[in-house]
Amino acid sequence: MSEEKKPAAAPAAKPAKAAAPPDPRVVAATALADEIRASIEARHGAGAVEETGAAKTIPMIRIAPDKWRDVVTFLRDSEDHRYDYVELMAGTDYKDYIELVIYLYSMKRDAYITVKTRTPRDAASLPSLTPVFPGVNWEEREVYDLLGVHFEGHPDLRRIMMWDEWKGYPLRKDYSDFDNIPTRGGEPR
Amino acid sequence: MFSWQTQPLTGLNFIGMVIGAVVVLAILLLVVMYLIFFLRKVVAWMQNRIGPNRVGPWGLFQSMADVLKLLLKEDIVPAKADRALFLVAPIIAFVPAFTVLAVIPYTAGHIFTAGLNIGVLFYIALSSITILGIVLGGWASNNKYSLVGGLRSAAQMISYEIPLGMSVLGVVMLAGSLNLTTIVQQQATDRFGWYIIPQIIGFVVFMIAAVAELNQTPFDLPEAESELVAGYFTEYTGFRFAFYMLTEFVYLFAISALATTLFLGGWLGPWLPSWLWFAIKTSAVIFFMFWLRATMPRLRVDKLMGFAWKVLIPVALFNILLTGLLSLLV
Amino acid sequence: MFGILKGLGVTFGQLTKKKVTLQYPEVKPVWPERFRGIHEFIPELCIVCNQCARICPTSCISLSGSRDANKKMRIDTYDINFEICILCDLCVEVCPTEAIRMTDQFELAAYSREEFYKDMHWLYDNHKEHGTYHALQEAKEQAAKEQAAKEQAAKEAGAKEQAGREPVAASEAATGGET
Amino acid sequence: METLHSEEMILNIGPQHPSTHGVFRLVVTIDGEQIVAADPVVGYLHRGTEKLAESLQYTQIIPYTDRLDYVAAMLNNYALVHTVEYAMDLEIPERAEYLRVIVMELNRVASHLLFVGAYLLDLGAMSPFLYVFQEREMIVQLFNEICGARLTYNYMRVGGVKWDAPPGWLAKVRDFLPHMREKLKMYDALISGNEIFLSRVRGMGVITQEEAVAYSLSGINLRSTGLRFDLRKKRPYGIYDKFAFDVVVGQNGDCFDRYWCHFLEMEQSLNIVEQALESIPDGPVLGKVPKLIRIPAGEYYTSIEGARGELGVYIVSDGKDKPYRMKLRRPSFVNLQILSKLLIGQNMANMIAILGAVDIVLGEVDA
Repeated sequence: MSEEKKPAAAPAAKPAKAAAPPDPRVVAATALADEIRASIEARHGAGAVEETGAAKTIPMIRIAPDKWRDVVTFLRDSEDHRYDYVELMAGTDYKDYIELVIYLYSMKRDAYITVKTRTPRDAASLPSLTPVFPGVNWEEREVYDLLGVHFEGHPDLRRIMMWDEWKGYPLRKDYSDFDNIPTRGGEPR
Repeated sequence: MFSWQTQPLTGLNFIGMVIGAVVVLAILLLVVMYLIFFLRKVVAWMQNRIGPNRVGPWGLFQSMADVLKLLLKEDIVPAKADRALFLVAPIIAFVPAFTVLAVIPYTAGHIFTAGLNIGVLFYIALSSITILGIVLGGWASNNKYSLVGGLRSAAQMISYEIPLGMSVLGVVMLAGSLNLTTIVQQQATDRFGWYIIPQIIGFVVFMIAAVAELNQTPFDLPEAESELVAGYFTEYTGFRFAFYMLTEFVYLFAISALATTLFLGGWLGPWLPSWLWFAIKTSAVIFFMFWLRATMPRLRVDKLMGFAWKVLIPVALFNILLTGLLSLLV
Repeated sequence: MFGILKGLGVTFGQLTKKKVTLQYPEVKPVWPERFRGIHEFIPELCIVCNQCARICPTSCISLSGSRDANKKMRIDTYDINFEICILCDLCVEVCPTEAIRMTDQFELAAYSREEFYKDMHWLYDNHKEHGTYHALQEAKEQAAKEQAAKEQAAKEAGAKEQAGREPVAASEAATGGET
Repeated sequence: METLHSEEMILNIGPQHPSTHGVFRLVVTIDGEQIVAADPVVGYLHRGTEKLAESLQYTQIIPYTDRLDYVAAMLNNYALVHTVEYAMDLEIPERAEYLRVIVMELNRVASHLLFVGAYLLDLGAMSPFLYVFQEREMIVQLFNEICGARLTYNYMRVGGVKWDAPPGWLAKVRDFLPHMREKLKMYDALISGNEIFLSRVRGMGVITQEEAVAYSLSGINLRSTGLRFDLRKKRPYGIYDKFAFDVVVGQNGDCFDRYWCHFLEMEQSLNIVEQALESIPDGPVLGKVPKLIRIPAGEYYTSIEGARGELGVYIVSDGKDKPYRMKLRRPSFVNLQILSKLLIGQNMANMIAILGAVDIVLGEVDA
C-alpha cells in the first residue's frame, strides 16, 4: 500500500516499480514496512507515518517531522523493534524539501530499516536525535553545516566542516560557489 | 702518581691546569659529537636503516654539519617569553654538565682529573643544578608544552636523584671513600672484584635511575614528542637549542662514565691501555642506553613517579641495608 | 620484565640484518610495467576524439584540433595541468588509439607553478626517456628489420636480382602496427 | 577524597601536531595534567567529496574515493563500486571478485600494520613504526604491480576490476603470506609483552558495549567491546561467505583490546587471502557493463567492513549517469565522536594513547 505518487522533481524512492513482475525483495520489504507502520501508528496516532515503501530491498518508513524523535525513540526502545544502532544519517536536498534519512539496525534482531522525514527548505528545522543516539551528534552537525537543517535540542550545533563565517550550505542544489569568493581588503581576490 | 692537588700552585702549574681543562673540553666536545653520530647509527641499524651517510665518509661529519647548522641558525626569542630567563636558562643547564666531568677518572694516570675527595657528592650535587636550567627554560618560553615539559622534567629528575644517590651509597660503603679515583683503585683489590658483583642490585637501580635522569626512552616524558612536541625546549632555536642538546649528551656520557667508574672498575683491565678500557666500558654502557631507546615505548607520567617512590627507593634502601650486613658478616 | 627482555632481543637481532633503505637519488626505484607516472603523448596517433578530456575527473586536460588537407583530424594543442592531475589513468583507459599513456617518470618537483602546465611537446619528449612508446617502436622496427632481412635472405637465396634494402617496408610495418 | 584544583588551562593540540595523525585539532581544557573537557575540531582536510561527486560520473568518482581513507584505498574503491553494482544488480565475474578480496584483505593488513606502527610511535617507541613500514612496503609494491600506484589505487571498476593480475603476481602474494606471518610473530615479541606498553594501554579508554552501540561505533572500536559485529559475516557482500575466518573480538573494550584486535585481524585477513589464492578461478575480470553507467532512480545504501569500521556509500540517483546525492558513511568520522567522552578525567599522557587507539585517518574524517 505504498504511495506511488511523489513530487515530480524528486527521484522516486522506490525503484523497480515499473518492472512487470515486482521484485519479490521489494514486496517483502514493503510488507515489513507496513507492519512497522501499523505498530507505530498504534502508539503514536494515525498521522505519525506519512509513507511506507522500500529503498531497494530495505523497508522504508517516512515519519511526520514533528513526530520524528518520538518515533525513532519508540523504534529504539520498543521490544518488537529494538533498532538501536544508527548506521547512516544523510540529508538530501530535493529542491522542494530536504529529506533526512537514517538507516537503523537492530543488533538483537539483525534487521535493517530506513526511516526518513522531510522538512521545508526555508527555515528547515527538525528535532534533534542526539539525545536518543549520541552517535548522530556529528552527523547532525554535518547536515546542519552542509544542508542548513536546524536541529532543535542539539547540544552543540555548530558548523563542523566549514568555518563559522562560511555563507550558504554547500550541498543544497542552489548553492553558488560565488558566495564565498575570497576577498582581500573588501575586493575579490 | 701525579696529582695537581699535591703540587704547589705555581704559574706553570696553573697554565698546565688551564690547558688540561681546555684539552678535556675539546676532547669531550668531539666525543659528544660522535656520541650523537653513534646514537643515530645504532638506532638506525636496529631499525634496518643505514643512518647518516651523506656528509663525509660513512657520514662521519654529519654531527659536525649539524652543529655548524645550529650555530648559524637565527636565535629566535618568542615575543611573550621572559627574555632574560629564556636566554640564560640553557647556560644554567649546560655549565654543570661539563663541570661534573672534572671528577671522572679517565685513565690510570688521571692527570686531568680533579681527584676531589667528595667526587661522588660533587657529581650528584652539580647535576641537580641542571634541573633548574630546564625548569627555567620551560617556564620562560611561555608555552604550554614547554611548561608541562619543564615541570614533568623537574618532578622526574628530582624523584630519580634520590634512588640514584642511594644506589651509589652501597659502593661508597664498600670502598670507604667518596673519591672516584679511590673507588676505582679499591675495585682492583676488592675480594669480590668489580663492584657490579656485590652491588648488582645497586647497579640495576643506578642504571634505571640514570636513564630516567637523562630523560632517555623509556623515561623521555619531558620531551615526549607525541604529547609535548619537544617538551621544555619547544621554543628554542639555534645554538640555545644546541646547548640543551649538548647538555643531554654530555650527561649521557658523564653518567655512563660514572657507571663505569663506580661499578665496572673504571680504567681497570688487562693488556690494553687504561684509557681504552675506560672507553670500551663507557661505550658499552652508552650502547645499552641506545638499545633501550630503540626498543621501548614511553612510560606514563604517574606510573613513572610511582615507580621511583614505590619501587626504586625501597629497593635502594634495601640494598644499603644488605651492603651493611654483608660488610659486617663477610 | 620478561617482555622487555624479549623486545630487547628483537631489536638487537636487527643489528646485523640487511638494511632496507633505498639510496634514492643515486639508485632510482624500478617501477613495474603498469606504473602510473607522468603521461607521454604521441601526437600522430591522436584522433582528437576528446574522450580523455571528458573522462578526466579533475578536468586537467585541454586539447584542440583541426582538420588537415586529407580531412583527417590533427591535434594542435594538448595540455595537461599537473597541478591538478591525479594520475588516475582514466584518460589512458579510454584512449582508443593509445596516443596517451603513462610512463615511469615520477619526478615532478618544480620551482614555479607554471612548470606544471605541460604541453604537447613536453609530453612527447617525455616518451624518449621514460615512455614505453619509443621502446615499442624500436622493438617493432627491429622486428620489421629482421623480417625484412629474413625475406631478403630468402629472396637472395631464391633470386639474385633483388637488390637494395627496404626501409619503406620497415616503416610501413611500424605504422601498420600502431593502429 | 578532596583533590587539589589548580587554574584550568586550555591546551590547543593541532592542527599541526606530531601525533594527531593528520590535520586534526583537539582543544583540551586541562587542570594540571588532568583533562577536564575535550573538543575535537575537524574539517581542516574537507574537500567536499560529496559535492564533487554530484557532478561526476560513477567511474570518475572512484579516484576520489582513493583520497578518503588513504591508507586503505582499495576498500574505499570497493565501497563505491559495490553500491553501484548493488543498485544496478550487476553480475560480477568470479575472478574479479576473488582479485578484489585479495587486494582488499592485503590492504586491510597494510592498514592495520600502519595502525600498529603509528600507535607505538604515539606511545614513544620508534622502532615498530619503521619495522611495519617494511612489510607495508611489500604490500604496496604488490599493489603497484597490479594497478600501477602505491597509494591511490583506482583499481576497482563498476562490474569488476581494471586489470587482471600480472603474470607471477599471485605467486608473489603466496610467498608474502608466510613472511608476513613470521613478521607478525616478531612484532608480537617486540610489543605485546612489553610491560611498559601494557601498563599504558590496559584499562585505558574503556568503551562499554552500550556506549559503543549508542555512539554508532563500528569496526574494531565496536568489536573490542566484545560485540561480534563484522559486516563480512553479518551481511556478507561479494564472496565473503565463501571464506572461513573468525571475527576477532575483545573483552574489555580498552586500548589494549583495540591494539590486539588489529593484530589478530591481520592474521584472519591473511587466512582469507590464502583461501582466495587457493580457489581463484580463471576468467574475465570485467563483467558486461554499459558504456555509460546509469543507476535506476532510487536510493541505495550498502556498507562494507572497512579497515576502520563500517564504510558505507549512500547514493540517491535520478536515473542519470551522475549521482543526485552521494553520502559517504565514514567510519573514522563516526568513531571519533566518542573521543571527547573517553578523554574526560584522563591525564594528558593518556590522551595520545586513547586518540591513537581510536584509529582515525583524517582524510576519511573530513571527506
